[in-house]
Amino acid sequence: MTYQVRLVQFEGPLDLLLHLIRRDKINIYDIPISHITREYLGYIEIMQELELEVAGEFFVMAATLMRIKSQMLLPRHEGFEEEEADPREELVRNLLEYRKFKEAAHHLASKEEDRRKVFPRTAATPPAEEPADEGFEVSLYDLLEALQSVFKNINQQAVYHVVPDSVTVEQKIEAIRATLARRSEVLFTELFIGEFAKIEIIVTFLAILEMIKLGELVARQMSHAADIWLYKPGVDSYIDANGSPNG
Amino acid sequence: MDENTDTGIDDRSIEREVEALLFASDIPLAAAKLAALTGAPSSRRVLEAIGALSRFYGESGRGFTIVEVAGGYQLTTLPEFSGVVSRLFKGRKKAKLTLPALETLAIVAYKQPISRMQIEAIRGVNCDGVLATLIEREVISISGRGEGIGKPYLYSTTKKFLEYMGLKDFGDLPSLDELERRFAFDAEPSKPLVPPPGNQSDDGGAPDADGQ
Amino acid sequence: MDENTDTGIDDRSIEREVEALLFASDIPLAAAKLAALTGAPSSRRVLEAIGALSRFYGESGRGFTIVEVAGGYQLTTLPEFSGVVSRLFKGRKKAKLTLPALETLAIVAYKQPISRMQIEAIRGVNCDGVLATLIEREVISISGRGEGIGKPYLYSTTKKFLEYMGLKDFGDLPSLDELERRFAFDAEPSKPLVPPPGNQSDDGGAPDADGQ
Repeated sequence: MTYQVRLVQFEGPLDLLLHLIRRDKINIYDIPISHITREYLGYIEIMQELELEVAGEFFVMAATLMRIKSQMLLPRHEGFEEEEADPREELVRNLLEYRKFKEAAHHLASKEEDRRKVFPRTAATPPAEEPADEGFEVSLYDLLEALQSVFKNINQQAVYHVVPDSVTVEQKIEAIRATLARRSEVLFTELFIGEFAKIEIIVTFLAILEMIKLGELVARQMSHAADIWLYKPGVDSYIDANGSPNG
Repeated sequence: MDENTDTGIDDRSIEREVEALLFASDIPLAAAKLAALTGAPSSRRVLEAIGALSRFYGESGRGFTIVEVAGGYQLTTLPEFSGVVSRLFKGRKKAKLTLPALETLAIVAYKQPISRMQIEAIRGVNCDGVLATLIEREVISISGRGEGIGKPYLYSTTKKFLEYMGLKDFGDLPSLDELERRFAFDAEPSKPLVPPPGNQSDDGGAPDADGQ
Repeated sequence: MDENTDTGIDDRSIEREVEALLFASDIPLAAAKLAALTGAPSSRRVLEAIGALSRFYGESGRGFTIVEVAGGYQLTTLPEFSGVVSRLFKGRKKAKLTLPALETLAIVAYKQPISRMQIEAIRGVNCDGVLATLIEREVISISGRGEGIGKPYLYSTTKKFLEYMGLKDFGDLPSLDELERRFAFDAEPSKPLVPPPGNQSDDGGAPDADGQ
C-alpha cells in the first residue's frame, strides 16, 4: 500500500483533492462531487486510523464537499439554469488557482536545485581599516557612560524643556556633519550642549552611534575616564548617501 | 576620473577593477553600481569588461564563471564542481526549501505584496510556520501593511529571493498564464464554469492583481 | 582516487578543483584538507597546483591572488584594489536601518516595554511600518501585552539590538534595566515646572506621561 507514504505528503485539502483528480483522470471543470467526496473522506479515515494528525483544514474541506454535494442534489429550476451558480464554482476556482502555484513551486524547486550546484564567493572580508593614530577607540560602553553624565547633568538642572518639533536622527547627523566640516574634532559632551529634552539627547546619541557605524566618526579617548573626542576619520574614499564617489 | 579614453590600458584597468569587485562581493553587483565604483564612463563599458572576463575564464579553463542574477553579476563556481565544493560545506549548507515553503514562496512571488490571510486562502492551510521560515531565510520580508481589520502585514520577495533561485529578474519566471496552460490537456467545459478572472472582487481574500 | 599518475590532465583537474574550493571557501584551507577534498594523491600535489594557479594569476594580471594565511590558503583581492573594494563595503554599510527606524529603535530601547501608541505619541507619526521593519530585523520583538483597551502589544529590544549597535564587549555591558536606572529616565522633577503634557501631543518632548 502506497497510501501511508503519500498521505503525509499532502500539504492540505486542496493538494489532496488535486491528487484525487489527477489519479482518477477527472475533468477539473466538471468534478463528480459524490465520487470525489467519497474518496476524500476515505483518505481522512485512513489518516485517522494511522493516527496521523489531521489538520483542521481537512475537516473544513470535508464539510464543504458535503455541502456542495447536497446542493447538487437539489432540484434545479427549469429555465433558470443559466443564471444559477454551480455549487462547485468556488471550489473549482480555488483548485485552479492553487494548481498554478503548485506548478510554480515545482518550477522554483528546479531553479533552486540548479542554483545549489554553484557557489558564489562567501569571503566578503572588507579590507583592513587604517590603524588608529592616537589614543584608542572607545566602546559603546564608554559612550553610554558618557551619555549617563549628560543625563545626570540635565537632571541636576531640573529644567523641563519642550522640543519645538520632533528632532530626527537625520537632522542631528546633518548638524554633526556641519560641525565636523568646520572643525576636525569635537568633544562628545559638546554635542549635547543646549539639549534638555531626553528624546533630543537620545536622538543625538543615536546619531553619534550611527555615524560611528557608518565610519563617519571615530570616538577616541587618551585614557579611561578622560574626555571622549569625536573625529572625522580619513576622508579620502568617502561615499555619500547616494553611493556616488565623493572624494 | 579620467576622460573617456579608448586606450586599451584604460579598458584593461576597468576590467581588473570589475574583477576585483566581483571577486570581493558576496552579492551580485549591478552594472551601474560597478560603473559608479570603478569610475567607468558607462555601464556599457562595464558590460564589455564583464564579457571579456567571462570569455577569458572560459578559454583559460577557470573553475568559476560570471553569472547574471538578481539584476546584477556574480562570480560562481561551475556546476561541474558542485560535488567537491559540497563536500567542503558538508553540514554547513542550509537545507533545501520544503515543498510547502516553495509553494508559499511562489504565491508571494507572483502576488506580492500579499497578506498571510490571502496566502492561506490560496493554499487552504495555515501558513504561519512557513512564513517564519521564509523570513528567516531572507527570501521574503514584510513590505508594508494592508487595509482592513488589524492592518495585516504584507509580504514581498527580497532581492535575495532572486539570488537564491538564480533568477535574473521576475521576467525569468514563467507567467501565471503560462503555468495555467501547462494543464491544457484538461477538458475545457463547453461553457466555462468559472468566469474569466478579474470580475469578482468581493471575496475578500483574493487580491485583484491576478487579472493578467 | 586514481593511482598516482603523472599525466598533465590529472594535474589540471586537481588544479581546477583546488581553484573552485579556494574560490568558494570562506576560510583559509590547508593543503592537507584540499588534498582530502579533491582526492589529490598528496599535499605536495596540492601545493604544486596552488603554485601553478598563483603563477597564472600573476602572469595573466588577475585582480586577485592566493595568500598563505593561518596555516592555509585563501584567495584574496590584490592590495592595489583595496580602494575600490572598500568603497563597495562602505556603500553597503549605508543600507542598514533607515533613520525613522533608528529613532523608533531608540525610543523602544530606552522606554521598553512600550506600546505602539506610546511610541507614536512620542514620535508624532504613525510607526506601523518602522515597527514591522525593526521586528523583521530582529532588533525588537513583542515582549508582552499592556493593560487597557485592546491589550496592546508591548515591544522590547532583543539581543540582536546590542549586536546591531556594534557592541563587542557584550558581557561587560550593563543591562538595559540597569541603564535605565542609571539614566534615571523616569525620575522626573517632583513638581513639574511646566504644565503636564497633553496640550502638545505632537512634539516628541513629553514621553513621560506614562511613568508611574
